[in-house]
Parts: sequence; C-alpha cells; structure tokens
Amino acid sequence: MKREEGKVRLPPEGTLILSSSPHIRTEDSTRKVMLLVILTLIPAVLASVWFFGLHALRVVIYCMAFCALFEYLWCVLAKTKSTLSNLSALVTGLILALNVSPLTPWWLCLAGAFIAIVVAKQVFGGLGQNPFNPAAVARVAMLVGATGPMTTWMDPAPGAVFGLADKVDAVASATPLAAAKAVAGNAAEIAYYNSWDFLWNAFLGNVGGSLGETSALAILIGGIALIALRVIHCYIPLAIFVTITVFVWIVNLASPGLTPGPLFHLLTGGVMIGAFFMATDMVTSPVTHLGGVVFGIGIGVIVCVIRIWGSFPEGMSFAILIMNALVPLIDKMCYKRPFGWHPSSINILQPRRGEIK
Amino acid sequence: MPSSEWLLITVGAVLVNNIVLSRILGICPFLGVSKKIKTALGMAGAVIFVMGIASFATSVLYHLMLSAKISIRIGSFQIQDLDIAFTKILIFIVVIAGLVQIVEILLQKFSPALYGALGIYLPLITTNCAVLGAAELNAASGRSILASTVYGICSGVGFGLALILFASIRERLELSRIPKMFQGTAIALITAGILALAFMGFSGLVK
Amino acid sequence: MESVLVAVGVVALVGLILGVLIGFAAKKFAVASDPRIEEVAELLPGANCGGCGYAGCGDLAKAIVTSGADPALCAVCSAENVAKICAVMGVEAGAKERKVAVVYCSGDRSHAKMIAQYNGLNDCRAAASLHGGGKGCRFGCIGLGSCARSCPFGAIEIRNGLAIVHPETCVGCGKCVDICPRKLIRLVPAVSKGHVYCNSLLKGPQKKKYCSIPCIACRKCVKAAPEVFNPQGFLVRAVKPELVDAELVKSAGCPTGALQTVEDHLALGQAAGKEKEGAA
Amino acid sequence: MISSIHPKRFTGGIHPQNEGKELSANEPLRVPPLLEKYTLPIHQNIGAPPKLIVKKGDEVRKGQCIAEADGFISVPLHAPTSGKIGDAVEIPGANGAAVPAIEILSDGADEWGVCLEPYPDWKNTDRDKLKKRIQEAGIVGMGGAAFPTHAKLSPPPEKIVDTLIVNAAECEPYLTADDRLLRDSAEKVLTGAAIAAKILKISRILVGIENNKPEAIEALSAVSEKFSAEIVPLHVRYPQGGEKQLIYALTGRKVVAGGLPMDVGCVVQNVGTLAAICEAVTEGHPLIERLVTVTGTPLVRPGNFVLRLGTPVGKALEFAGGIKGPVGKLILGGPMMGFAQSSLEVAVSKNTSGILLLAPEEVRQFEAGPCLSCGRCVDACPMRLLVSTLSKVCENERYDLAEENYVMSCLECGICTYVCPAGRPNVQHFRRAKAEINARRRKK
Repeated sequence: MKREEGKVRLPPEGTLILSSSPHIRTEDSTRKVMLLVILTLIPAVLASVWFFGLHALRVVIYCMAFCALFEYLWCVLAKTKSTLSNLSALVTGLILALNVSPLTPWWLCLAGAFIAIVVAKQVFGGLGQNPFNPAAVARVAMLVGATGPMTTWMDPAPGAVFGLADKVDAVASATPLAAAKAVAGNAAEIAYYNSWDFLWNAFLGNVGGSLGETSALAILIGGIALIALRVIHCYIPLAIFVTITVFVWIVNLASPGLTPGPLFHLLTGGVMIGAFFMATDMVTSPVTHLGGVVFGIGIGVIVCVIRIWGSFPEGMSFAILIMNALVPLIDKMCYKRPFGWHPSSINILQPRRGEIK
Repeated sequence: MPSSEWLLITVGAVLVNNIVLSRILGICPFLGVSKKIKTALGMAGAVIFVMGIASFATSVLYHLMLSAKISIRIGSFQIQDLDIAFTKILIFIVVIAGLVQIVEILLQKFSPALYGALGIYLPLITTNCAVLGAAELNAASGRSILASTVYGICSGVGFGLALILFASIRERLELSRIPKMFQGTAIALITAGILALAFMGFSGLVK
Repeated sequence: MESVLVAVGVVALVGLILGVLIGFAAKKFAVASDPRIEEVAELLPGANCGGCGYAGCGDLAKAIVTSGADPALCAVCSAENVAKICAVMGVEAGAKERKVAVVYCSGDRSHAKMIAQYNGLNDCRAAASLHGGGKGCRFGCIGLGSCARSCPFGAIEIRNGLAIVHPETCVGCGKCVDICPRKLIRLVPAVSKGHVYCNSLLKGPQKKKYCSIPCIACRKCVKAAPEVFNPQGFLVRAVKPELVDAELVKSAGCPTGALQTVEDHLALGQAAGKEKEGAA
Repeated sequence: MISSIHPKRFTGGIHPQNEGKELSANEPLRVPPLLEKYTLPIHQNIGAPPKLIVKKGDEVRKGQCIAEADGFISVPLHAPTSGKIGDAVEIPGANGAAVPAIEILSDGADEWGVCLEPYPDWKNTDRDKLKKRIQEAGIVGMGGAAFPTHAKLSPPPEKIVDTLIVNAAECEPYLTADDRLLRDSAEKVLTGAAIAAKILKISRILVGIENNKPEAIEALSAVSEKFSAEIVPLHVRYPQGGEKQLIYALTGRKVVAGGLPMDVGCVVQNVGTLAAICEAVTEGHPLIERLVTVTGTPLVRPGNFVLRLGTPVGKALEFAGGIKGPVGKLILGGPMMGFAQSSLEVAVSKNTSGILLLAPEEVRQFEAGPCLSCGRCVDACPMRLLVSTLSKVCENERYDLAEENYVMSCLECGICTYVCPAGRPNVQHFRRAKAEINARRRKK
C-alpha cells in the first residue's frame, strides 16, 4: 500500500500520448477489412479449383503474386512506406484472377496486374484515391488488348484435380453468355438456357467461364458472409439483382426469345462476383445507402443493355467502370441534408454569398 | 425518318460513338475546362449551342453546295458547272470560326463570369475539331438538315456528358494524393483513357 | 486552277459576310475593360501568395488599376517591376526595404524538452489547441511545418522539429506570419544579421526547465548595446534589428546562445537534418 | 413513474464495445480529505470571465464569493474552502493553453462563511429571485458546456417552452458520475428539476436515461411521483446524451442546425446541474464541489469522488489510490469527447465530469491512413454529415468546401473517428476546419 501514499507521477518523458478526442477506437482496421474480403473469396477459389483444377490455382497465384510484386516495386520506386501490409494489393490480385479465364497465360496476368496496381491505383495516389475499380480496369484493358487469350475458355471438369473425373483440359468454345448471345432471337435455342437443368449447372458452376464467373453458389456464400460480417451493405448487390431481374423480365415480355430469362442473367457471367465483390469496392462506390441503390440500378441497366444489344457478351466490368465514373456525381446528388437541416439554417451553416471569398 | 432512326442518332452520338471518348475529338477543351463541374457545365452548354448551330449552318450550306453548280465567266476565263462541295472543309471552318466569335462576344456581354471561367477555351472552340468533326460527319453520312442539327446537338450532349463526368472525377482527384509526376494533365489523360475504355462497352449498340 | 479560284472566291464571300456580322456584334455588345490591368498583372510575380491581402495577383492588379492600391503593396515584386508598374500607372515609385521572416525559436529536438508524444494531424494550428504538440515550452516552435507548407517560395525548412527560414529565398510576403499559431515569425529588415531566437515570456528558470537555449533575460546583450536591445519582461528583443551584425552578437556573448547570428541559426541541427533528408 | 413515451431512435450513433462503466459505477461515493492548496481557474464558464474581488493574503471562508459575475452571461466564483488567498498563477487549461488561476491556501478549518440565504420554501418564492440565486451560486452546465444555467433558464418571451428535459443519459463510456448521483440522491436532482420547471413556468419534466443504469432508474422512479416527472429509459446508444439527439429521442422534435433547444420548446439540464440548483436554493450553498469520476485501468481504486473545484488532477488520481500500471494517456472528461492532458496541474473545474487514465495498450493511435470511403462514418454520424468527403476536404485544407459540406454542424462527438478502420483523426480535422471558418467569419 506504500504506492498509494506516494505522489502520482506522469510516465517518463515522451511516452504520454497527446491526441485529439476520441481516445478509444474500434478494433477494425483497413487490414482487417481486406483480410475479410480475401477470406470470403476462398469459397469461390475452392470452387474454381474444383471445376478447373490446377489451372485455376495457377492463375490465382500468378495474379496475387504479380499484384503484390507491383505494389512492392511501386513503394520502393516511389520511396514511400510499403503498403503491402494492408493487403489491398492481394485483394485486387485475387479479384482480378477470378475475372479471367483459367487458361490465361502468365504474361497476361503480369500485364493485368500492372494495369490494376500501377495504372488504375498507384498513379492516382494509391489505396483510397482511385476513382475506378482496379480489377475492373485491368479486366477491361486485358479484354480489349488481348481478346484472344481473354476469350479462350475451358470446359469444367468437376473434381478432376482430385482424380474424381477424367482430366480433359479441353478448350471450350464459349461461355453460356456468348453462346446464348449467338442464338439470340432463336426462341427454341434460347429455351435451353431457361431450363432448370442448365440453370442448376450454372448455379453450381458447372459451366465454362472465368474463375469467378462459374460458381454462383460459391460467390453467394462469400457475398452473404461479407454482408453478415458488416464489411459491406446489401444495398448495391440487391439493387443490381433486382434491376437485372426486372429489366430482363420486361425485355422478355416485349420480345420473347431475344434473350434468356432473368435467372440466366443472374447466374451466369460476372454478375454475382461483380455485384458482391467489385461493385461494392468501398473506394469506388457511393458512401450513402441511397447512392448505393442508384449505383446498383445503373450497373444493372448497363449490364443488361450491353449483354442484350451490345457487341460484348458480358458487360459487368464495363458497367462497373461507367458507374464508377458517376460515383462523385451520385455522392453529390444522393446526400441528404444534416440532421435538423432546414432552409432557415442556411445562414448559420453557409456563408452568405460574398461574405467569404 | 422512323423514330428508331432518331433513337439511333441520339444514342449513337451520346453514348456509343461519343465524340470525345470514342472518336477522340475535342480533347483540348475536354482536358482544359474539366477542373470544376461548374465551368464544365458552362462549357457543355456552350459546346451544345455551338455544335447545334454549326451543324445546322454547315448542313444548310452543304446542301446548297450540293445543289449549286457554279458557272463563271470572266473574259476568256470560263468555268462550267463546277461542283463546289469540295470546298466544304474550308467553308465549314470559316463558318464555325465566325459563329464562335459571335458566341464569345455575346457571352462576354451577358455572362462575364462564365466568360472568365472558360477563358482561352472559348476561342478554342473555333478550332475545336469536335465541332468541325460533327459537321464533317454529317456531310459524310449525308444527313438531312434536321438530322444534322439533331446529331450536332446530341454530339454536344455527348461531349457535355463526358466533360461533366470527367470534371466530377477530377474534382475528386483534386482531393487525393496523386504522386507529383502524375499530377495535372498526366492523371487527366490516364483517367480519360480509362473512361474511354469503359465506354467501349457500349460498342455494337448502334450498328 | 479554276477550282482553286472558286474556292478562294467562295471562302472570301462567306468570310466577308461573317466578318460583317462579327463586326456588328462586336460593336453592339462591346464590353469595356482597362488594358492596364493585364499589363500590371504581367508585372506582378504571379505566385498568388495572397501576402498583399488580395485574393491573388490578378486581384491586386485590378485593385492597383481601379481602386488605386499601392503599387508597392506586393512584397515579392522586385524593385524594378514596382517601378514599371508605377510607370504604367503614372505615379512616383517609393523606396522599398527588403524584409525577411525570422522564426524566433531555436528549440529544435536537441534543445527543447518533450513532455509528451503528439499523435494527430500534421499541422501546427491543430496541435496548438492540443497542448502544442508535446514540447514543454508553450511559446516555442511546434515544428509540424504549417509555415513551410504555406510558403509559396519554399523558403522554410523543418529541420529536427524546428522551422528554419532561408533568408536568401525568403521574399518577405508574410504568409507564414499569419499561419503560425504561436506568433513566432516576424518580418525584419534583411540587413539584420542576428536575433534573439526566443519567444517565451516565462521567467528564466521556468524556461530552462524545458529548453537549453532560451533567453533568460540576463541582459548581457543590453549592456553591450543598449541602443539596440531592449528587455521586454523576461525576454530581450532587438528594437533596432538593422543594427545587429555578427560582431555585435559575438561581443554580447549570450550565455545560453539565444542571441545568435542568422548563419548559426541556419546551421542548427544541420547534421540531424541531413539524416532526415536522406531518408525522405 | 416510468413514462409510456416510446423514445425515437436518432440516425447514426454507436454502441461502444467496451463501456468501461463497471470500473467505477458500483464503488460508493467517496469524499477525499481536504487539500492544503487549491488552484482555482478563474474562467470556468462560457461567456465573460468573472472579476476577481480578492487579493493575495485575504482571508476567505468556504463558499465566499471571490470573483463577481461580469455581465449576464457570466457567473461568480466561490472559495472551495476557508483559508488564505495565495498567488495568482497560470496553469494549463483543458486544451493546454495557459489559463489564469488563483491559489487558495487551506487553513484546515473548512468553515462556511456568510452563506446565501436558503429558500426552503422555494415553491412560494419569486421566480426572479430563484433565477438570481442560481447565478449567485455560480451554477453552469455541468455536463461539459459550462454555459451559465440562469441564462439557459431565461428564454426570451417570444419562445414558448413546454418541456424540461433532464439529461441523465450519460452516454460517454467510463463515466458514471451522473449514475452515482442519481443512485444516491435522486430526490435532490428532481427537486432541482422542479425548481427549474417552476422558473420556466412549465410542468412537464422528462428524464432521459440510458437503460444500462437500472439502479438509477429505480431510484428515480421511487421519487418521481412526488415531482410528476416522467422517466424515459433510452437505448444505450452514444451520443444519446447529445442535446439534439436527446430532444429528438424524447419529443421527436428536431433542433434546426444552428438553433437552440428552446426553439423547439425544450430546455435541457444535466443532472449534476440540477443537484447544484437544489443545493443552492434549499441550502444556500454555492457551487464549490462536484462529482467527478476518476477511473481507468491503471488506477488502484477507481470510483466517484466529491472533488472541490480547483483540485489538481494529480491529487485526484492520488485519491483514487494512485497509479498501479503504466499510463498511456491522461484524459479530462470522457474517452469520446474528453481532452488529453500532458500535465498533472490541470485543475478540476465546474465542467469536469471525469478524469480518465488509459493504459498504453488501450490507446490506439491515429494512423491517418487513406480514406477507403467505406461509409461507416457516414452511417454512424448522428448529424448525418458526409464525413468521408469532409475528412478528405479538410485534409486538403479546402475549408470553403468543408463549409459547403456542413462542417459547422459537427458535434465533435467522435463517432466518425471511433468507427474509422483507417484510423483517420477526423474530429481533429473538423475542429480545425471549424476554428478556421470561424476565424474567417470574424475577419470579414
């Protein structure tokens, strides 16, 4: 009890911390957010390995490693503190990998990683400053610049990697989206894509496509986990899904046979991964809930327009990029006024014109 | 003309063949007057106005030129039935330059603030290839006077859309920590490039 | 050949018509403006530092021409340019004294004692309302560099937690004077070669608690040059700074080193500063 | 009586993971021994500082007025104990700037001097007399604002006030002084509320209290019948105790930005203030001591203390048993809105609600990482500000844009900073922006 009588002293010089309020904070950090995104993408990675075997794993490792490499190189060259530890480069790499075909050659992964990390992110000032989703930019640039390798798909061979099926490694002709587009207007052919049999395969992922496009189920699991963990809000994905459903339904009513039904559009292509993991990228999406809804509706409409009438079979990355460009405007338009805001308060909150220059 | 044709002209000019992002015309004011949404709006208005009027005027002239055959006789010097359509670029430039001068004078009189904000870029509309491009494209695709005017206005709207989008992004970029060597035009060009990439998604909508 | 002539003729005709139209519009909607504004703006430095109190060089040019502001208001403007502006305006040019900013503190990290660790915005004004960023002395330089960032001419360097003005680059615009929350920076005649680098109003022993280089008001310098230095409370200030030269500083023999030459102050923390530069 | 009002839920807000109230809530109230010397800061209220009327060497009695109110928005200051006036000194204030203070050297007798005349029969006392008494007793808002209470109780005649709101929310983590006060002397608080209600000529008294204080609610409801006060248990949600949020929760009325509670017919008083009003009116005691929570894990015996004004923080920490572990931060006030200190000489003043020590491992430093635009701050902001944009705008010192984005509405409640995964010092940004904008406005 001697200490109790002793004089209270401050800790030695320089260890007492002075900072502005608040003095407590949540345990959350950028690193933790990024880690959760990676963890929730693991089902999708596993699914892609199940369907495409080691090809998928190869692409994932390439993309993640190259992205990390470019992030590191940038930090070294720009003489800034290494930002590798916030894991954002790995998230970008992983999402990029899920956006490409399992047969993507290594040099294309390298180019994609360069575009994603350097061109789309670091030159804008790094994490948090980029107006466009890095993975989407990289995918679009790769698609436009190297159409051949980017549209060389592979037939799924479920479980082949574990010896449960014959290894085929066959080069497939097209993704369901491209195939359906090729027969657009032919009602009989289109009907196949509305059959439960096909939709079930598309839901599980037993179709050709890029790593993350195949298994809607795996992405759904990850996406719901992401929402449950409160990393993202459900507004953007929901708005996208509802818009696509309604839009395709109306198009089907207006001209039957032009395109398969809403479920087909939801389950194939990049809608799932785009809606849960790319459109919800915090940096490039609106901050308000209402803005998120507008953002999602925009993506939904653009995806449908491109898929149904455009020359590309898939428009998710394009739609995300276009809506990314609109985010600053959406943020401006969709912001509600502060609590208790009233026209009469304008004099207090805002300077009268001419009062402050 | 059927209504679907009008839709094609509109959508085509605004989105698919966007004069800036797809045809890469009018980059100078696109990069120059896109720092603030407010001035971008003014510039967009000015360009829509100029493009509409220029498209109309050039289209009228072009149609006149197509129908006019000139015969001149000065002494022994004689020209018979000369088709003067080949002078269209020359005439278009003169007409556009003149129009812009008048717009500039009017603007200085009636909206000095906007005039100040647009600065050098207003006279530059004179030599803006977007305006001339619209006029040329009209002539090349043989549109009627009305269709030309609509196309001109829609191209202006497309330009305005791209400009405002770009300005909103640049307003945001102004708040970010862009590495020194990429500041200014460098980052603007990169952004414009990505924006153009994004707009490529619309290709094929209008055949 | 003919076609060229026709082209020339047609273009000339169109040009003529438009020329008449433009001429008419220019006459009808003419806006008067004073060409001198542009001339004066050309002569101003164009750094838009705002040191003159106007919202930039263009604004000052306008004020000089239209509302008769002092052509020498711009501290940055060279004497010949001021003379030229005066010539444009048709007024007499007055003599101009060059001033530089001086930071009245020598308390870098090796001299001032830290009592706490500051964690927050890298901005002196923010830190000033938070116990001044951890330095024990509440009069001295906070050292987070608000002044350096505000300087349009890059004349201020933060070295070892202390702002140091490079007098050869400083033009005396006074921007840093307004920025500094501790009011440490003052504009003094550039001819002055030494200063009492201390700003603390506390009593000597209290100053010594947190700083090893304060002015303890021992008045040695006052005795050496009573017409130059004048004690104000517990702090000595040079009332005639233009008279301070290196010799006077030497003869005063300040026991703590608060009174030192500009060169010595510039050399403060040189070694530590180099190290940091290499890292940055 | 527990009210049937269904409290409205304001947008935003958070429920801090670690409330830290258990450290001090259940400790009985302690009255520390008399000190030899008190250092009384002179300017303890918002508005004009009081004028000193004693000089060095003067003998004063406990409760004697030593500084007179200077104007309407000002209150007098009283000696916390009997003794001699010492030196006029400068001590660090809450924000580190030096403030003038006066030393009082205790004679150990602690004798009351000539007190104000008590009004035990306050129900039949003139309203103006009561109001004057509140000023004479030096009472200010003890929740933190330190705005003179008598001024708050004098709405201009054109404002119609119909509700007195007793702010017992105490939403700040770690602080339990109001909780303790209600548990021990709920009657005193409600008497104070009744006096305030009488001054305002109203009968409706609402007590807003977070439902994590069951004992206090029980104590309140036991005596509330007598004063016809309605007790409204509220959700535990910081900043439930913010004036605007509390008014909205209890009445559904929204105070317009830049407006005052009395614009919507409400007057909000903190429980500590009401207890002080009760003492001043019924016993004639001026405000010379207050309840302070001295808490934190590095302390040996955290708890609530009745501290005389002018008690140095270092002494208060000694009363709480001293420090047992390493200290990372010393905070005056609560962890969300309090001020970090670098000195033990800071004195307890009329608005000091708590003294908090944090261990080094509890202090999470700001990293000022890049904003991810995750929108958590926007979701959580009780004023519904576009925090992410504001934060970036302020980082770039674009105060014109900050003003356009309503930075002046910021409460500085600290939520945006609490939830930020990037560890950005948002509140500090906004404080700076507000200071800068105010300075510019004054200049024009």
